[in-house]
Amino acid sequence: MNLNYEQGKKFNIRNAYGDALLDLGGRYDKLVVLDADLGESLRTGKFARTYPDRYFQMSVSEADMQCSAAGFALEGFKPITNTFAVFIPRGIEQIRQSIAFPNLDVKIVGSHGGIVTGEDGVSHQAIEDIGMMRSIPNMIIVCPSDAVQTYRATEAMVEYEGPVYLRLMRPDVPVIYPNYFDFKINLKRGNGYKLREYGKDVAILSTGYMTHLALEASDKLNEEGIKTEVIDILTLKPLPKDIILRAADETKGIVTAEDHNIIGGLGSAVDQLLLSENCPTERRYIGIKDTFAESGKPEELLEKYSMDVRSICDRVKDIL
Amino acid sequence: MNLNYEQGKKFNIRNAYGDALLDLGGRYDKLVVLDADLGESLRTGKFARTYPDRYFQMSVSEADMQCSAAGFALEGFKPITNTFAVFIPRGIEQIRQSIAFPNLDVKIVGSHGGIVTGEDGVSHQAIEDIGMMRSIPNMIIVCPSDAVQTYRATEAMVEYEGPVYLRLMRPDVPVIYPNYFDFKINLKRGNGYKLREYGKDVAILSTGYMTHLALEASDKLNEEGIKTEVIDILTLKPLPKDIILRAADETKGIVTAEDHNIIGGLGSAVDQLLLSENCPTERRYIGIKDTFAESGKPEELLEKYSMDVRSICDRVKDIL
Amino acid sequence: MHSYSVNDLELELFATEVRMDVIDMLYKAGSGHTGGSLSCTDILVSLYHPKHGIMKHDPKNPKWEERDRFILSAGHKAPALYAILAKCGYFPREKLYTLRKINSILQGHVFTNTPGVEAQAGSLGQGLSIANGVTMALRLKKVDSMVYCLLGDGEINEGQIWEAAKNASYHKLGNVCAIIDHNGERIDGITWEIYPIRKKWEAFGWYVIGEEVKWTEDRKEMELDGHDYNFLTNAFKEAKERRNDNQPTAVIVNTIKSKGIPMMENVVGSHGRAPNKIEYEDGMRYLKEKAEKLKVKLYEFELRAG
Amino acid sequence: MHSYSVNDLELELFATEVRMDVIDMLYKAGSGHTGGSLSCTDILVSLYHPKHGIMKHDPKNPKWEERDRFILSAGHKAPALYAILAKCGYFPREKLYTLRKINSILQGHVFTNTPGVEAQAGSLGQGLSIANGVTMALRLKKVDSMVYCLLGDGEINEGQIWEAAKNASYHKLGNVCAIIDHNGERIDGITWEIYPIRKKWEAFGWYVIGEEVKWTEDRKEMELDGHDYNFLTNAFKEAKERRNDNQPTAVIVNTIKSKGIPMMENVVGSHGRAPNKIEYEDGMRYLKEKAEKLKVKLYEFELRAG
Ligand SMILES: Cc1ncc(C[n+]2csc(CCOP(=O)(O)OP(=O)(O)O)c2C)c(N)n1
Ligand SMILES: Cc1ncc(C[n+]2csc(CCOP(=O)(O)OP(=O)(O)O)c2C)c(N)n1
Ligand SMILES: [Mg+2]
Ligand SMILES: [Mg+2]
Repeated sequence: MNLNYEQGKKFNIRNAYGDALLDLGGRYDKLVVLDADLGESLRTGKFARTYPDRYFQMSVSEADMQCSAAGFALEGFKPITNTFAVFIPRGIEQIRQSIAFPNLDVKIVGSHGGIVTGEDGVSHQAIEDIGMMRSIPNMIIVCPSDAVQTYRATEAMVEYEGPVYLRLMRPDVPVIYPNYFDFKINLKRGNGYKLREYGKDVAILSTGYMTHLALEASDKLNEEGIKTEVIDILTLKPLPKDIILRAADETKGIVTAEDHNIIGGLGSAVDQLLLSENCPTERRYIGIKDTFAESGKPEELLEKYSMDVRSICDRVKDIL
Repeated sequence: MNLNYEQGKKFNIRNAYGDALLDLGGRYDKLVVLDADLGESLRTGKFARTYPDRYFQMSVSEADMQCSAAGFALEGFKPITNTFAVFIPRGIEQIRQSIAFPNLDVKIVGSHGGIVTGEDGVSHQAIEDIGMMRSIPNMIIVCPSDAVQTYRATEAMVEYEGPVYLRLMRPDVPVIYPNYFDFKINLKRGNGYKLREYGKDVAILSTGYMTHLALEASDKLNEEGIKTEVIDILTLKPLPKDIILRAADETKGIVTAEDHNIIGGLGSAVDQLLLSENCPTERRYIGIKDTFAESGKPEELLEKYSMDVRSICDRVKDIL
Repeated sequence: MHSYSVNDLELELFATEVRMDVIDMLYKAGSGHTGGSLSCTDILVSLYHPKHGIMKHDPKNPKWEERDRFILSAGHKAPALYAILAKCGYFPREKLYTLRKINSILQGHVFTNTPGVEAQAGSLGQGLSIANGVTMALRLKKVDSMVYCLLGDGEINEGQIWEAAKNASYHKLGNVCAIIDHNGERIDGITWEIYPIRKKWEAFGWYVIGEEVKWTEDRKEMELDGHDYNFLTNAFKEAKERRNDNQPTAVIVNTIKSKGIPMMENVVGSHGRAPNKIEYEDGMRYLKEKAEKLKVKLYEFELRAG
Repeated sequence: MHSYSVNDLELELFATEVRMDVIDMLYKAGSGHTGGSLSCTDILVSLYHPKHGIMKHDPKNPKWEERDRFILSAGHKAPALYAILAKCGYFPREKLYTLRKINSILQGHVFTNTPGVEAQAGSLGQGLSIANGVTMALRLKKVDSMVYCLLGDGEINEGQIWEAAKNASYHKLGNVCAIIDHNGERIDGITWEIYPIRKKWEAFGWYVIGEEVKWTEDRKEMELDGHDYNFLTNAFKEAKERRNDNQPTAVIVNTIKSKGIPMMENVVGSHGRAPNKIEYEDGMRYLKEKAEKLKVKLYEFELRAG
């Protein structure tokens, strides 16, 4: 389907997810959607109204929802479960045992990832979800950064056969990618996109909410004469190996930027890739530093927890 | 208390844990023990019979057990929850929200870590528990490798104020440490112990079940003229920084050995430490390689999944 | 309206003022959960009211060992608890306007950094297990206090609630009183899936007070026990009196979501947001008028008594 | 003993042979769960028996779309299911002796790599949710098959069971039949904490057949419905007949742990281990004698029918 998200303008990626669900509902008659009383936030409404037979309200029974999805998959359906990212661990043992181990075709969507969830506070700010999911074999992890990519990632996720975790976020973010952009998403191999290439001083690897901040930082640094490249990491598992290793090779160092604990997420994953491929480089981390945040506006939190544009710039400068 | 575990002989570390519990029950009148119908396996029986008022059978209600422990801690008690490591994620969102976030003095014990759980099969083989727990702020992770260390680690865990995860395993393992060994455990700083120092070719960092295999490997390699050192990592979070960085500095490379997914566990943690401290080195990994294993005897599984003594030797040789 | 006592009037005036604070702080915060905060206000007032509340507690000494404990399990109802704690004197009233702001002692969902808050919550379904742990601890300490725990009706969809229900009765936790705020709504709809409520708690071994009045379109026209101080006070008293009977007590309380903002009452969709300007003004006007009337009535009572 | 029909004799002989296989494979594996495998054997036989079993299934076509599904939720009872699947012809009988061994199709807890196994299990409390998902899927596919799901009585301590119970009745999953193997024991003790069982399922909206007979010391002397093919067959039939009534059915079945090894019957502690040599021999002797007697009786019946 042709998309129509105005580039540069802010848009909620959950709406793009909801749009994609609706579209995919028409294309896959085996697609079913399960909710745990957060359908409003997850934008499952359009699908639910259009395909009421394939929509299931499980209420707040996250563990049950994940296993019922497994049941659907056993019968050849493509179930998608929906809740906040912070409540994914509510059923993560079930995800591990009943979905990942038998490698079932279940898609798990967690919205409100990261501290940018904001005012609701720590209980709603997922900063461990990626770390937990990465520990589980067979699990693909996708973390889009704008509406266009979210739409295409949702398509790719549904097309793929096997367990996938899709992480979304609460706030609006600018539309980064052109609507016609061809992502060539391959969830078996991993996907990253070079969005800036001012030069080879430092590479910024960003994901999700942080990507548009990384772009801002990169532009700002460029004005100061510091030449960075920005690679948007769509799949945290598997990582897009080649583009990362090349960046490590060609630049003086890598800054990873994620709205997640620096333990377990993109930062950790990149480190392990670099060392296991014998390609070490200077490293800096943007992310929440193994601590719990608090309530507040996303921008205020990002500043207080050193995850804002200025912090990205500072970490880049650390390397140089 | 003086210990009396015959060095070199095989002994079940869960018995040492049970012994320590009994002893600590006498020293801490605020210590309470919660079980989820696995008391037999966790060796809580001696404590339960001696302090029946402070023993609570929660049956298979792991999520409830973790939160009830939080309730005890709110009232100034030191609760210890017990289940298999693989069922820790059954309450991990509760651990995150109700224990780690308010930083409560709850101890979480998971036995039957790793694929050496053996015959029960994948559903009982915890290979993600450490990765998941490491993602959570405020969580200390302790993974002892023999009976003496288990006893002392249990003491240290109970003495410490705050959330701790203690990971145990099913099979008997040789008693490695002398009974009088002074571990000087400091859970805030991290603890590792150099058990062999044949030379500076390669450092093997091992934890839990793998430590006695690492020692065997080191001895064997020594016979072949390859000089390794073996460092037993007791705390996976925080890592004992200095001893690891020194090893990276002084040797040609590091092999980590753990009975856990190589994603998220010791291997990942060491990589992130090495890069964040700008101390990269050649790296190899022993662990389960992001896949699920199967039923079988521990030794057979270790061989099939390349985690046996020979595999450790091979990885060391890779580096040289 | 049924006939009023002075106690009722004092409770109602207190609750009306609490509701104004709740609306005010939510409106100023710009986000938060209006529906559930206002449905449970009268419940909390019946527990905490300085004169008529059922709970033993001391705002000057929040950690007083002999206090009754209150565990808010449905942590999104935080504004109601905050407003009441402030009114009781646990912390200065101005703090209410820091709700959900950075560096605040008032987090979006309850956290233990707020004076008077016993436990964190926000992820549904955990509070009753915590309440059980607290109660088992109190028993070991030989402190004979009550532990009240407030649950949402949507919240009892969580299986953990039933683990806790089972363990409370198995461990004979007579000091536990679970209160189910049955407003008949959760976020995406009506709580049809959890009926029958009373039979479930009975089957899990609890002594149950009250019975659910199933959600209907005209719920807001009904006089419900969850806004009746007589019912609430007697229920919480009865639970307290039964505390040494080795059986936990569940109180099912029928309420109206967003009670106090006529435009938002009983409206599915009013769950997880702050009132908008019109709703805010509507609610404030309504509550102010109500408070004035109550004050007049109280004055009349005093005159008569005087 | 009550009076027997040929059907009963055939079922009992089949079950006796299954028990021998169970004991044999457990003994040879050296580990595994004897207690629960033997308490549920008659249940599984009543479902799977090629001639008298209630389930539609086809060992030659394990994925036959119209088959009734059986989901073993208490995955540690795997040996009973394996022995029956082998006897039905899903895979060669020799495979039984690979139980729990490396590279085997018979994992320690059920997994989908075994022909005839519908879903994995091992971590308690998940199977009923899976069964619900399967049933909702079948409804969409317009396949009117039954989905039987076997739960342990200790297992229903898991809150997830009650989430699933609630969602099964809320979603009107009449094709779901949950079977609770009430042997009265879990690992560390007696399942006192889950009583009353029947009332709980009723309160969660289920149609319930059977009622728990609470555990007693002399349970092994009792004639329990869980080892009575009449009761079992009728119950599963009734559940099937009610499948379009929009209400799930729970069958509470009273059983004896380790049934078939007299030395281990009703002994707490016999849960999670293989029989030792003495128990093995005792059990095999007992079962062989029983099988012989049953064969004689069957022969007599045939003669009479002549
Ligand atoms: C585990 C979990 N899942 C989902 C949510 C999101 N959530 C917040 S409130 C709510 C509805 C709760 O309904 P109810 O308990 O009836 O509360 P009330 O009507 O009093 O607001 C949901 C689903 C949550 N906070 N926790
Ligand atoms: C989530 C989980 N917790 C704990 C266990 C360990 N465990 C295996 S069987 C069992 C007892 C189950 O009792 P019951 O359901 O009554 O089974 P049965 O008596 O039929 O063997 C336990 C606690 C498990 N398998 N899964
Ligand atoms: Mg409600
Ligand atoms: Mg049982």
